[in-house]
This record gives sequence, structure tokens and C-alpha cells, in this order.
Amino acid sequence: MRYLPLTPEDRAEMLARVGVPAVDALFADIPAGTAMTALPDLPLAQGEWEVERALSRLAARNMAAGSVPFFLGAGAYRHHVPASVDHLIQRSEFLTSYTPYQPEIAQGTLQYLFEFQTQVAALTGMEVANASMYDGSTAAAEAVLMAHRVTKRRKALLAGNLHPHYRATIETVSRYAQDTVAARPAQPDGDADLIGAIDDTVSCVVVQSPDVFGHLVDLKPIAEAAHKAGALLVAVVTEAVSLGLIEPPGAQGADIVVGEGQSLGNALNFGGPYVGLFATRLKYVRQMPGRLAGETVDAEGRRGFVLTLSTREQHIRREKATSNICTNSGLCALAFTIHLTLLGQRGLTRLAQLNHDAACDLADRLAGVPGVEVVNATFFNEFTVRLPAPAARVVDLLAARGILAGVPYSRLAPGAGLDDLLLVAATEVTTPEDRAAYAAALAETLAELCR
Amino acid sequence: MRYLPLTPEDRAEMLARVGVPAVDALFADIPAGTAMTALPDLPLAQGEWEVERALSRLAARNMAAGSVPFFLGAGAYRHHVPASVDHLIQRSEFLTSYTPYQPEIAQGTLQYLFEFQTQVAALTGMEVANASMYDGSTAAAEAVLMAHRVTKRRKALLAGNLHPHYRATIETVSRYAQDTVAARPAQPDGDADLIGAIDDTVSCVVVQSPDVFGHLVDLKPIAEAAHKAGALLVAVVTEAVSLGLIEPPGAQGADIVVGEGQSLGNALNFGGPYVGLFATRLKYVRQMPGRLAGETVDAEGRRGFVLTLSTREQHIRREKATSNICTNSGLCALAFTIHLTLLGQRGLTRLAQLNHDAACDLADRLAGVPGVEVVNATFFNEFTVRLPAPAARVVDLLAARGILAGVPYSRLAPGAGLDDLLLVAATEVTTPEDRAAYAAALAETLAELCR
Amino acid sequence: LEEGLIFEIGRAEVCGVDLPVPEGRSERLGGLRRAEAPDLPGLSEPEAMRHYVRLSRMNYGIDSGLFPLGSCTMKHNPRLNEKMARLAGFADLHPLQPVSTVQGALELMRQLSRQLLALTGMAAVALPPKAGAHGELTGMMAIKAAHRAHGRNRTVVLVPESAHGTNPATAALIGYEVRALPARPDGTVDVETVRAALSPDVAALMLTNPNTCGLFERDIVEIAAAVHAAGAYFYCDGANFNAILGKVRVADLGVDAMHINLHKTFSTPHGGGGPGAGPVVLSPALAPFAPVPALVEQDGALTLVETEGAPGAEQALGRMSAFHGQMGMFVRALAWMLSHGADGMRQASEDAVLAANYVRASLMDLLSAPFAERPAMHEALFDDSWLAGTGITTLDVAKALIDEGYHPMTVYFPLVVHGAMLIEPTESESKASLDLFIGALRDLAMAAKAGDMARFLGAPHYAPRRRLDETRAARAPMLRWVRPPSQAAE
Amino acid sequence: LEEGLIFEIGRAEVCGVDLPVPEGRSERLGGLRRAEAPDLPGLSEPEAMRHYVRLSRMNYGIDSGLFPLGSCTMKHNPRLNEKMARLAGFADLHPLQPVSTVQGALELMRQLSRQLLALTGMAAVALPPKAGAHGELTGMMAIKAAHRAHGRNRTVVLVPESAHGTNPATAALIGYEVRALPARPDGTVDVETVRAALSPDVAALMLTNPNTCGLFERDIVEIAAAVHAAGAYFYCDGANFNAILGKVRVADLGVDAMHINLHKTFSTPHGGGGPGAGPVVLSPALAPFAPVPALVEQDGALTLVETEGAPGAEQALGRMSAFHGQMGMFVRALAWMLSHGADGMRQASEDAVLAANYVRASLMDLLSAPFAERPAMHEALFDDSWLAGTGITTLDVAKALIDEGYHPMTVYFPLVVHGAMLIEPTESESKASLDLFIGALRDLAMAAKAGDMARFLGAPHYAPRRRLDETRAARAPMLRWVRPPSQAAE
Repeated sequence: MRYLPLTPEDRAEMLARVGVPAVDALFADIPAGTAMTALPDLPLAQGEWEVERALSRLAARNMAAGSVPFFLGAGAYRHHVPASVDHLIQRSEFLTSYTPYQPEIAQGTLQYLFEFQTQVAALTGMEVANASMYDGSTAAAEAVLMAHRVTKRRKALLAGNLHPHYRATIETVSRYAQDTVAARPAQPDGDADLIGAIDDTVSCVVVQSPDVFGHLVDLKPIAEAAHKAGALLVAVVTEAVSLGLIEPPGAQGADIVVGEGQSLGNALNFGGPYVGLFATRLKYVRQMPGRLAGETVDAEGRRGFVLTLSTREQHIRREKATSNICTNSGLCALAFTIHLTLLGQRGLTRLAQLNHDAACDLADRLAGVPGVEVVNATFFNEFTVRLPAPAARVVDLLAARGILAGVPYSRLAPGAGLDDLLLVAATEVTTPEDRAAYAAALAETLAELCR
Repeated sequence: MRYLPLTPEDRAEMLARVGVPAVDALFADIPAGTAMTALPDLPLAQGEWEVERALSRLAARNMAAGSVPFFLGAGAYRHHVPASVDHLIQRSEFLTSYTPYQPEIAQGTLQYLFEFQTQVAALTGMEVANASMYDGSTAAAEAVLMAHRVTKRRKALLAGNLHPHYRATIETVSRYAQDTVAARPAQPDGDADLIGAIDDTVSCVVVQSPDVFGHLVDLKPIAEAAHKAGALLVAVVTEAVSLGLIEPPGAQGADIVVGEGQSLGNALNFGGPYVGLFATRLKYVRQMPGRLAGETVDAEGRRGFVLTLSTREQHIRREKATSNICTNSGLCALAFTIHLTLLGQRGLTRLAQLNHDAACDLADRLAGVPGVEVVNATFFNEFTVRLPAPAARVVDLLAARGILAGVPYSRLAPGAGLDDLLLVAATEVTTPEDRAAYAAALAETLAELCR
Repeated sequence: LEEGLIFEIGRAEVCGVDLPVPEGRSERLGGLRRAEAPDLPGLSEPEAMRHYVRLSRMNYGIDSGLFPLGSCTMKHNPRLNEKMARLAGFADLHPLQPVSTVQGALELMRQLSRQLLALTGMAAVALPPKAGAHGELTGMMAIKAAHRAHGRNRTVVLVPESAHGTNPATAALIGYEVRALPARPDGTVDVETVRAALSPDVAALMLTNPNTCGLFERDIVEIAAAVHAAGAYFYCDGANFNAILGKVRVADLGVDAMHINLHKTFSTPHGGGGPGAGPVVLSPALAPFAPVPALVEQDGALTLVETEGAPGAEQALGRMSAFHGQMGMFVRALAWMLSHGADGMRQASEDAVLAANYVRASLMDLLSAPFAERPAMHEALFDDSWLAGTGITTLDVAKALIDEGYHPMTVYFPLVVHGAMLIEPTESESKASLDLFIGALRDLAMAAKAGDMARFLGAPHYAPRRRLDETRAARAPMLRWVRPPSQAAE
Repeated sequence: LEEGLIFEIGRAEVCGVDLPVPEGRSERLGGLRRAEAPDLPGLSEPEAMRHYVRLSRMNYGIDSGLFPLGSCTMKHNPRLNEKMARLAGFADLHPLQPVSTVQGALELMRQLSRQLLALTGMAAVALPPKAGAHGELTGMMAIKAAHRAHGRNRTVVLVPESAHGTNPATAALIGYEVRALPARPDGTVDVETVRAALSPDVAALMLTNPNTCGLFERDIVEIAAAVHAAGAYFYCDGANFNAILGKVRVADLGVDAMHINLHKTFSTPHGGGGPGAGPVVLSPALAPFAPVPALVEQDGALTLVETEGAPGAEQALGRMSAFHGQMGMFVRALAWMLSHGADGMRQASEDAVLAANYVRASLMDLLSAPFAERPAMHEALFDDSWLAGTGITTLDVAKALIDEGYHPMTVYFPLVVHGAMLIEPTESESKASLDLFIGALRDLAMAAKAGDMARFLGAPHYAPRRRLDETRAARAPMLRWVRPPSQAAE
């Protein structure tokens, strides 16, 4: 087997050193009757070429986003990632290393994590950020738990237009942690009355902007109201690129900002791995979950980096830890950092503007399709249209024509009575031809459906 | 522009240091009237994504070999290359380094070249090999020039079944170097009378085995005859994998072995880059072209490697050099070496056997197609069939059906009167289903053509 | 050459990505345009390449040498798997595309599930968890959900002292009281200890098997029976699953839930600390409570049940994250499984266990190995009693090992032995490599005993950095770069 | 840790590739089966990965730092280009597939040709040559073919003393007598020198422009006119084309043939010494003699003329190699051209030239720069007169530069100055990087003048190897590993 270097002769010599006659003697502690006598019922070893062929065939049975006009968002966005990013993250020394427990030979990892933390803080307008979380949704759930710790309250208020999957993720953890969640109903035209729902039992208000329907939310009044009630504002950003154009939550009074960083450096990957962003104010740093890289010096006084404040963490604190998380998304964070380093503030701003332009153009085109209403007055690169037919049905029909048209809201929240809404995103890789093809196909499809 | 780090401010500061007002002052030596005042008539700079899209579209207009049943050979073979090979050759330190002129910081390159040389020598059964040539055909031309130097004769005898492109390459160089080439006519059933053509005016006999039609050639009697006439035997191998199963030319008396190494580690690449193999006897080493890595020690006595015997080369010897070659195929040689290291002798032998088995099976299947005659009694992984219709026409018809059926001999040598011959190859990646599909499609196509 | 931070070497006006000039259409930002661009200096592409290549060269990876971090399973990462995960048909799929357009991806998830079920004998698998600890959380939630569904309100979870810190942290996160169980002298948990700790309050036992001392819990079947008899569930931490692939199915041991670290046992790269993937396998008792999204077959096609309570997920415990899980890791893990096959996976476990025992046997005369009366599984544990009186600590040995060209072993874990050194060689090492490593450790051990203090106390001497001041980092945390006041923000 | 050779660490029975067991069909090898397997030890995949990763870490590349090898043009290698060259639609094409199945590949070759022709103003381009020297050979053969076609038998080729060694070697290879031309004091060739050397025997002049001293040959138009007037052709060595992209078209200078190193000017990676690619552009006078295969358009489709004498290649000089050229390099070069565009290519040349002049201007006070009265093109030349009396040589300076973290410059070339140091920074370096490099060289220069011999004579001190004994290597060449007699061949 190509991955196993030991030969039968090696094994025999090693067994002799160990002093047992056969390898099964080493498994003698497996209780009688449970040790497997036959191989598992699975195929035998295959060569690289056979495996490559089998998996390539599976891959070919999917409609790759890049092969068709593509308009999906809802928390995962298709951007162009420079080839250098993917090359660099595959460097052995990054790819095959582990959590930098031994900083003297892990400065590469530690320094990029420090760079990542600084970038995330700058992007979100916050004072400090951690070294990444699993993804945006789990970061949001951790933010709620952290808000509970900070405020010593145990009830979170969720805005109605929080991504339903994020809401479900928060609700699930809360349910098992015996915390309370007050979730407002979805409001496709904007959750205008959120502030009225804030009271002094609430640990935090969780608000997404751009929200799930694409509306930009002015966080300042919400932050004010939350702070007045002794609660924290947790801002959620599911499209990191939006921060290139939109006032950052930190500047609007957010206490914790969580986000999905997939848009920078990372592929769609059918949902994972992604990279969660988590930033907060310095005063809350010891309540923050996740790993942190910090600056220090070595025995010769040279700058170096280490994992720090690990007394918050589970391998030291065990059941008293701030979170049970130990693995983060190191390699995805590296991709994020390299991509953002290549962009710099100039590139990011331009990229964000290109996204906004593409979405504005698409909105204008779709608004021109008979029967279609663009719901949003504001948006970044994603908005909602109201269709004269069930959105899921329209999406299926357009997929059959080779257009991936968006995310029906009903896919995220079936039974919410919003089956006519379709979330539509456009990014810098959406061409004018793609947008024209979409508008034309949508017009035809609707005409057929509503005939 | 993303690849150019200088900013306008940088340029201004640098110009100030240089002491000129504008960059055009540095181009003042361009003769008046010839300096370009406008940009060349070419598109302006494009982003990575635009370039990727444009080239991907061009790529999509080709029929990739792996996407269809595929049976071409004739000097370039489709094998499976392990993913680790391509990963390793893309390591920055290999990919972006140069000829190891400074051995102290190029031991990586020098050591793999030394490993390559040793592998090529073992594979061909020769005493010494160089650090690679451009490809097999140019290596063959260099071998002829070397034979002239060694024997002080200037006439090469080429076997009739040498690959026509190799023959043309040798003839071209020879024509301009004012040397003579005696090339025998192609003999699809085997060049039986080659020995009779050897005389003492000949510097070398150039024989390919397996020859262009796939026949295995017993080199021993040819070597004997050549040596008796004071000539060298130059053996040509266009399929390196064959050396896993076939007696190496070195063991059969060859004086120089040249070959195409593409089969190991390298993709088809539409013809290049490939990697030329060049091996000879130790006594001729100072007449050998190309770079050589040699073992030595450093100032502390540790083993190390350097480029050596460079007094043969053009950067020292100028017009008296053994060849004008300075660039070799370093990275392709590295791919060859890694692939062969992964295979080892066990893997190579098995790989070669699988190729032979596939070809035997294919020959049997095609022999069963009405009107088709398999010409060969012996072959490795490629053989010749005689068709009842022009091979080029049959190949075109099968391509239209999505089968790449082989190389018509007329493509290599139009006007040779051998238009009914088709060269057909099978390798380890040719599946039984591919072979069955080929036989069936060939039968149908011939039936239609000959109706 | 030292390598600065991007904030020191980058510049605001530099950009390493060429983008068209935006047309600047009518803006629909509702007055929320960012007032000030973020302070993010850029690098041109050549500068960025060099920066990160240089950083990488300050790291140590599996391809640099043996990486014996115990409990982390640093095995070979095949590049085939990287290539497969990057096929457009996997990497370039949006999680919310119509299921009709992702049938190959769903089929891959099904094949992965089948492999995991065949290897464990369990009834169901939940793929969404994004790492081991996330898998633990999912499994423990399923246990809580099951108790609730049966109207039981149990409050205590039993965890052995030797457990990974994530075990108690996870149990505490969802409101359980954690009670620690001591090990018996041979390093394993005695069924009697468990019996004594069980009560009607106990919701579950969390046990790592093979455990963090590198031993197989030989009473495990009796323990499981006792747990079940007390109406509790048995959670198994699968971090060390690598030792027993194809040797025993955890279902046959009585396990109710176990997470599987795809980045350990199935070799998806550790990536400097993630991303991981932690699917959880469940017994028939817990299977109904698996989270959404769940993969189901309907009318010959595969689909996803994405909402709790929907048909097929009536009792689902909820949702663990936004999408379906770590698809990129699924592809890599399945490629590893198909490459090894049933035979290769069993061989891998045998080789990993053999290698650990070989290391232990080769060092026992110089180092002190607790619990050595039992066979080791895939890791070899030493304590620091062999260093007594030398003035050298486990940490010093670890740092000195860096100077020998190796990554150190895991140190000070598990907590149950003093000055622990936990060595996991994995099945990826050749005998020659193991012998070199053993030689290096033997050499160090003799130097320590001979009193060669300088070699240890100042170590590492030959790394990109000398020993780093972790106390200082924690006392006055500097967690981001701050632009010096002398530089105007650009 | 030292890294052995694969022959030392590998074993005959180990294989890192899993292949099915052959069925062993009836053999058709005609008795020529190999008697003995080649002595090629194998490595498992993890061992092979580690071996070559470790070897790579003993190398220096562009991504490691500034790589100022003069005349080699070590510029940034974009990874986009690597990705594009690996698209199955390019990499997985057989050169002899029916042309109907490779129209995209042929279109790519056409686009590359158009770029090269637009940049040079020439009439035709031959893509097949596989490297610069191969391009020279092709160009010189075209010249010989043209003379022959016109019934001229000319025997002499003029080559300046400063030329690359490949120039005289190429001319000699095809039977020309090489006559060297001296340069005038400012480092360039005087048209009068050329006129004096021209005669009815002269077939061609080979001139590098910009030349190897880093200067633009300012008499080049007159030189070309003189050459043409004498019935000879003007071959231009295009190794330094990088300096003049978009600044001047060589056709306007009177050039008849010039090879272009795609691996220099157009950034296809040098790869440790290849593969390269050396297309040749030709004037109208030489265009008919371009080698086969030639790309032509027929009935709206592209096709290849592959046989000399065939329609479209009636006067072709012959065939240079088996197939159509370095397709993999064509893709990379075109990606580079499209990325830069006309504007970016001109900017690249300007930046490269500016960087070289900046380096020269920043070092002139300490080092000695011959020919400094003329602007440098894209490389800065120094000689060793500044080292006079120090006992330190150019080679010592080069090796000391290694200790500063840099690859040395080109040394002892061109031959026309004593102890030459030829520095080519390229357009890929930031000003900060140039300043660091300049600082390192200034520091070394001052150390040399201060007599700090140890820093030079023993250098490099901090490289994987100390200075290597090249004399020993050449005197008793060991060109392959030989199994020690003590080991039986396995």
C-alpha cells in the first residue's frame, strides 16, 4: 500500500524488538468476542488512478457553479480567488503542520494568525479578533454564549432578518445550554421594530447586516438601545466583502462582530470548510472563545509570536473553559489573509464596489421582468425579488435551463409563508452576459408558468 | 499591475537617485526614429479572472485525451502521474530556481539531477547519463553529432523504422552541419536488412526499439556489426516505460542510448515540454553534450554535488563546445525522477507489464475486427494495424464519435505510400471498456466506409 | 533575513489584484457607505508570494520530518486528496444549489457515511460537525435530546481524569455537571469505579478509547453494560480511532455515540490548526436525534432534510451550523478510505500500533514508561521520573528535540502522569525513520543523565526562534499590530 | 539532518504507487524480456514526499528572495500561469491528435504568435525551438538556408567578444567559422568595427541587444544597414528582450532573426534549469525558411504543416524536434502577456531598466562600474577593480552574498570585463527589496575594503553547504551513485 512504508520484514523485526510473536498480541486488550475476524465490508485498496477516476465521475455529476450563470448567495459567495492563494496554502509547511503548540518551529503559522487577527479587527472596526472559528454561524452561536457570560443574562434577542440557518444554530445551542432565545419573525421589507423588543432581560441583540434579504441595517440606533438596556450588540456579517464598502459594525457601536470569511480566499466547497470571524472590544478579550496569537520576544529579544490567553481554553480550564472549541480554521484563515493582503484596502474597496455595481445592474434588469418586484431599497451584492410563482419552482426550472438563479427563501425557512421570495446575488465574476441571460430566461420561464 | 511592485512615488524616488528626470532618459540609446511612441497593438492589461476565463475557453475547445477512449502513442504516451509528483515540482524552491551555478544554495537541484543521472543509467543499462536534454528527438540528433566526434566520421546510418520526426530532426541538423545521413526506408514488417547497410564509413547506426511500428528490435547483432565496422550503436527509446520490461540497450551493446522520458512524471502537453534522456559509456563522457551533476565534498568534508565537466560546455568553450545546449529540462527531469522513485523497480516492472497486457488485449480485439490486420508479432504497448481504408480518414471518423484512435502513419510520413497503417497504443489507463468501445466503433466505421 | 508583518511591509496604495475600474452605478447603500477605508496595506503579488513562502519556511510540517504529537495523529497527507477536493464538481458547488444539480456531491456524502458505518457498526452518522469538539457537542446533545424525549432529566456526566479537555468543556457547555473518574494503576478505567459513580442522575459516561494514555480500555464492554443498566448513554471520544480501524467496531463495544476526527484518522490535513471535520456516529437509540441537514434517499434520488421536524428529521436535535458540513474534508477522507480499502485501513492501524510499541520498547531502558505492562495502542506514553534529579524538565526535552530536527511530542498531557511525553509515530513512518528518531531520543536521554544542561536549558538553539516568553505574552497581551503613532494612518 | 540519496534510503521491495496485479497475458516480447530488473530502489509515498521536500529546502528560488542573476531574468512566476498550463484542455492533449480536436490549442499558438510579432514587428515566428540556444540554432539555420537558396556559400559569422557562449557554439555547430569582434571602450560595438570585419564570406552578424554588458547597442541601425549592404543577415540574440518590450521593435532596428526566451522575458519558470522555450522571429527575408511544423489557417480552421516541402512550407529549413514546441510554456507566456497587456509589458521593461540603473547608481561610489557613462538597460555591470589589493575575489563576494540571504549575481560574465559581477534585479522587486539588497552589498563592500577577510574567504557560512570542491568533482568525476560492493544488488 503506497502510503504504508513498512515492509513485512520491517514488521517482523519490529515485533521482535517489542517481544510479541504477531501484531494481534498488541490488540489483546480488545474484549473477547468483539475483535473483528473479517475485514469490514468495504472495497479493498485501490490505486491512485482508480480513486481519481471514481471521484472525478462523482464530481462530474454536479453542476459546477462556474460552468453556468450563477446567482446564489445567502451566506456563501462565489468570488475569484487568485491562484497564488491556493498555491501558498498548499505549501507543506502550512498544510501539514498542526496547531502551533511549539512556537519556536511554528512562527509561520503564528505570524499569519497575528496578521489575520489584525486584518479582521481592521475590517470589522473592532479592537481585537481571534484566530478564527469554524464558520460564521457557529461564531454567532459562540457570540451569544459570550454575551451571556459578559452580561450574566441568558436571553438573546435575534433580529427577524437573521439568516434562518444562523438562527437555528443559535437556537440549537441555546436550547441545550438551557438559555433563552427570543427570535423575531422574518420581515422581508426590513425589521423596523427591533428596537422596541429590547429590554433589560436581554444579554444581546443579534443583528445581521446586510440582512438575509440583503437590506443594509443602520446599527447605530440598535446599539444605543441595546447599551441603554445593558445588553451587547452582536453584529453578524455573512459576506465579508461587504465590509469594503459598508460602514463597519465596530464604528456603529457593535460589541461583538461575527462573520463568515469564506468570501475571501475560500471556495464555495458545498458549504465547508469556511472560516468564522470573531471580533470584540478589548475589555471582553478574556471572555472571547477560540485561539489567540500574541506577540512576545524570544530568549534573544527577537520578536516572536505564541498562542496566548490559553487559560480560557478547554485544554487548561476543562469544564470551566469559555468554549469547547480547540480546532479553528487555520488554513482557511491563511487563505483569507493572503487574499486580503493581495487586495489591500484599495483592492478591497474596488472589489466591493464591483460587487455592488453588478448587483445594481442585476436588480435593474430583473425589475424589468414582468411580474417581478425587487423588494430592496438598499443592498450590497444580494437582494430579494418577489415572484409571481413559487420561487423554488422557478429555480428548478431555471436550473434545468442551465442557470443557477438564486436561493428561494423557502429553502432556508420552509413554511414561513414567504415562498414567493427569491434571494439573488451578483459578484465580480457575474458577467453582463450572465445577467442578461438570467433576465431573459426568467422572463420566459415566468411567462410559461403564469400562462 | 499586480506583478509590478513599484508605485509612481517609488519610481520618482528612484529616478531622482539615478539622476534623470524621466524613465525615457534611460532609453536614450535607442536610435532616433525607432523608439516606439505608441503602445504595441495588443490588448491592455487584464485581471487574473479575465485571463483565466479567456484561456479556459480556449482549453475547452480541445478534446482532452482523458475525456475519451484514447489510443495515441508514436513518441508521446498517456500514463497516470501521481498527484504528489506535480505537487512537488511546484515547490517554489524547485520551480523558481535556476541552473545551479551556485551549488551551496542549490543542493536540492543538484542532488535530484544526480539521482536522475543514476536512474537513467540504471534504466538504460549504461554507465553514465547526463542531466537531461530537451526531448528524445533532439537527444537523438545530439547523439549523432557525438558519434561523429567520437569516431571522427560524419555519416550516420538511420534504421528505416526510426520515428520519422526523429529522422527529420537528425537530418535537419546534419544538413546544416554538413554531415551525411543515410536513412533506410520504412519497413512496416521490420527492418531486417539493416546490418547489411553498415560499412566502415558510418559513424553510428541509429536504431529505435520498440521501433515506430512497435516491433521490438534485437540490438545485439546490430551492435556487433556496428562495432566490427568501427561505428557506434545509438539506441533510441521513445517510451521510457518499455525499459521496465525489455532488455535495456546497454545490455545489448549500445554505445549511446537516447530516449524520450515524458512517459514518467510528465503530461502529454501537446508535445512539450518533455525530457530527453542521454546515456553512454564512461569512456565517452567527455564527448557527451549537456549538463552533468557530480559528487564532491565541501570545505567541511560533507558530501555535496556540483555541475561538473563544464569545460565541454559553451559558456566556457564557446565555439569549441561539444554542443550549444545550455538549458536542459530540469523540472521535467525532476518529475521523471520523483515518479520513478515512487515506482521503484517493482512498480516499474509492474507498470510495464500492465501496459503490455493492455496492448495485447487491444491487439486481440482489433484483430477480430473484419478487415483489420495486426502487423506486429512483437510489441510493447503499441503496435500497427493495417486497415482496409486510409487510416487518417478512419481516425477522423472515430474522433467525430469521441474516440481518439491512434496515429495514422501517414501523419508522420505523408507520401510514404503507407496510408493504410495506423499506430495504436494502450497503457495502464486504457480500460477494458475503452478497448471494447474502440473495437466496436472501428468495426462499425469500417463497415460504413467499405460498404 | 527577518520577515516583517504585512502591516510593516505593505502599503495602502499597493494592490496585488487587478480589477476593472468600477462603473460607479447609482449607489443603493442607504447612507451606510464606509467613511474610511480599513487600514489594510496591500502587497503586489511577487511581494506576497515571498512573504508567505518565507513564513512557511519558519514552520515544520509532516513533510519536514517525523511529527510525533501524541493524540494528534500527524500522518501522511496524500496530495491526491488535495487534488480531488479541488475538482470543480466539488469545490465550486454552492451549498444551496437545487439538489438535482448536486447528486454527485450527495452520493459522495453517502459513500463516506457508508464507510464510517461499516467501520464502526453504528446505526447512523451525522456529517455536519466541523471538528472533533463540535462532534462531541453534537453527540452529547443527542444524548440530552434522548433523555428529554424519554422524559428523563439527568444532570451529571462522568468523565475520566485522563480525558481531553474538550470532554468536560462540552458537557459543561450544555449544562451538565461534570464528575471526574480516577483511573486504576494500570492507566485504564475500572468497571467498578464506573459502577460506583453511576446514579439516576447520570446522563452519560464520556470515555476515550483507546484512551489518552495510549491504552485500550479493556473493561469497556462491562462499562458500557453498566452505563446502559443505569439508564445512561455511553459517549466514546473517537480521537484515537486510528488505532482500531478494522480491528474492532465500536458498536460491538456498546458505544452510543462517537465523533470521528477526519483530520486525524482519515488524514485530512491539519492545516496549522484546522479546518477539521468531526462526524458523529450514533447507536439505534440515538439515531433519531441526529441533527439536520440529514441525507435521505427519495424516489431514487438523494436529498437533504434541512429543517428539524420535517419528515425524516422529526426528532432531530436541531442544527449545528449553517450548511451541511466540511465537504472539502469529506472528499479528502473518502479518497483516503478508497485508497486504503478495508485491507489497507486495518493494516494502517496495525502499523500505527506496532510503531508506537516499537518506540516504547526501544526507549524503555532509558526513559520511564508508565502502564507499560499493557500493550500500547498507537501512542507511547512516558513520564518524567527518568529526569528526576537532573534539573531538566519535560519541556526542556521537548525543546532539545527541536535541535535534533524533530517536532516535539505532546507534553504535559495526559494530566494523569507527571511531566507526560506522549509520542504518536503513526503508520506513516518507515522503520529507518523510527530508528533515527529513537536514536535521537536515546542520545538526548543519555545527555540528560550525563548532566549536559546547556543542551537542554537553552534549547532550541537551531530554530527560527529561541525559546519564547509565553508569560509576557499573556501578562500584557498584544493581539494585533497597532500602527505606531509616528506613522499617520494612510 | 542530512538527506541521503534515494539509492541509500530506498529499497527494492518498496513501491509508492499501487497498481493492479497484471493478468500476465500471452507475452509478445520476442525473447527480449529484461533479464534483470533495473537497480531502482523505491520509496513509499510519505518517504518520497519528505525526501523531495527536504531537498527543496536546500534550494533558493525567486520566492525565497531577490535572485539577481544577470542575463537570466529571474522575475516573478505567477501561479495563475501554472494553473492555466495544467488545464486538461492544454496539458492532456496529444501532439498528434486530429487537428479538429485541438483547435483551441492551435488558437492559443496563434495568439502567442500575434503577441510576439506585435512586440517585435517581425514577419513570422517559429514556435518550435525548445530553448534559447535551440532558437539560435533555428535562426542561424534559416540564415544558412537563405544563403543557400540564393546560391551563396558564405562561411563566416561575426560575434562580439561579449556574446553569450551559445552564439559562437551555435554558429560553429552548423559549420561556420566564428570571428570575434571587439567592443569599443564604452562597451558597445562600433559600426566601423563591423564594417571592417564584413566581407563577401560573412554570412551573418550575431549581436546581443541590449548586450551582455547591459547596454543598448546604439549603432545598431547602422550596423544592420552595413550587414545587409554586405549581403549578410543580422541575427539578434534576444536574451535581453526584457529591457525593451514596448519600447522599440527589433524589426525597426534591422534585425533578420531573433530568438525569444519565453522563460526569461515572459516568465515561464526557470525550473532549476529548464524547460525553456525559444521561439524565433524572422524578417520577411527569412520567413519562408521557418521550420516545420508551421501553423496555418485553411478554410477558417487552423492546421499544422508538418512536412518540409509541403504546401505552406515549401522552403522550410527542416524540423527542429519531434513535435510542435513547448506548449506548456506557450500557455504560461500567453497568460503573462494577457495579464500585463501592452501597457503592462512596457511598464515592466521600464521598471526593470529603472531598477538596474537604481542599483548601479546606489553602488557606484563603492564598487567600480565600467561603461557607466551610458544608461544601463535591465542589468548593472560591475568589475573587480574596486577589490584591487584586498585579496578578495569576485567569487568571494558572491559567496559572501549568500550569507546575507541572497542568491549571488552572475559572476565572471561577460568575459570582456575583469571579474565581472552582473546584477539583474528585474521589474519584480519592490523599492524596499532593492534597498535591502543595495544595503547588503554596500555593507559587504565596506567590509571588503576594511579587510574583513574571514567574512569572504570562508563564505558561505550559513548555507546548506560550505564552499564545494569543484576541482575534485572534475578531476575524478563521480556522475552517478554506485552501489557499494558490500551491498548485494537486491
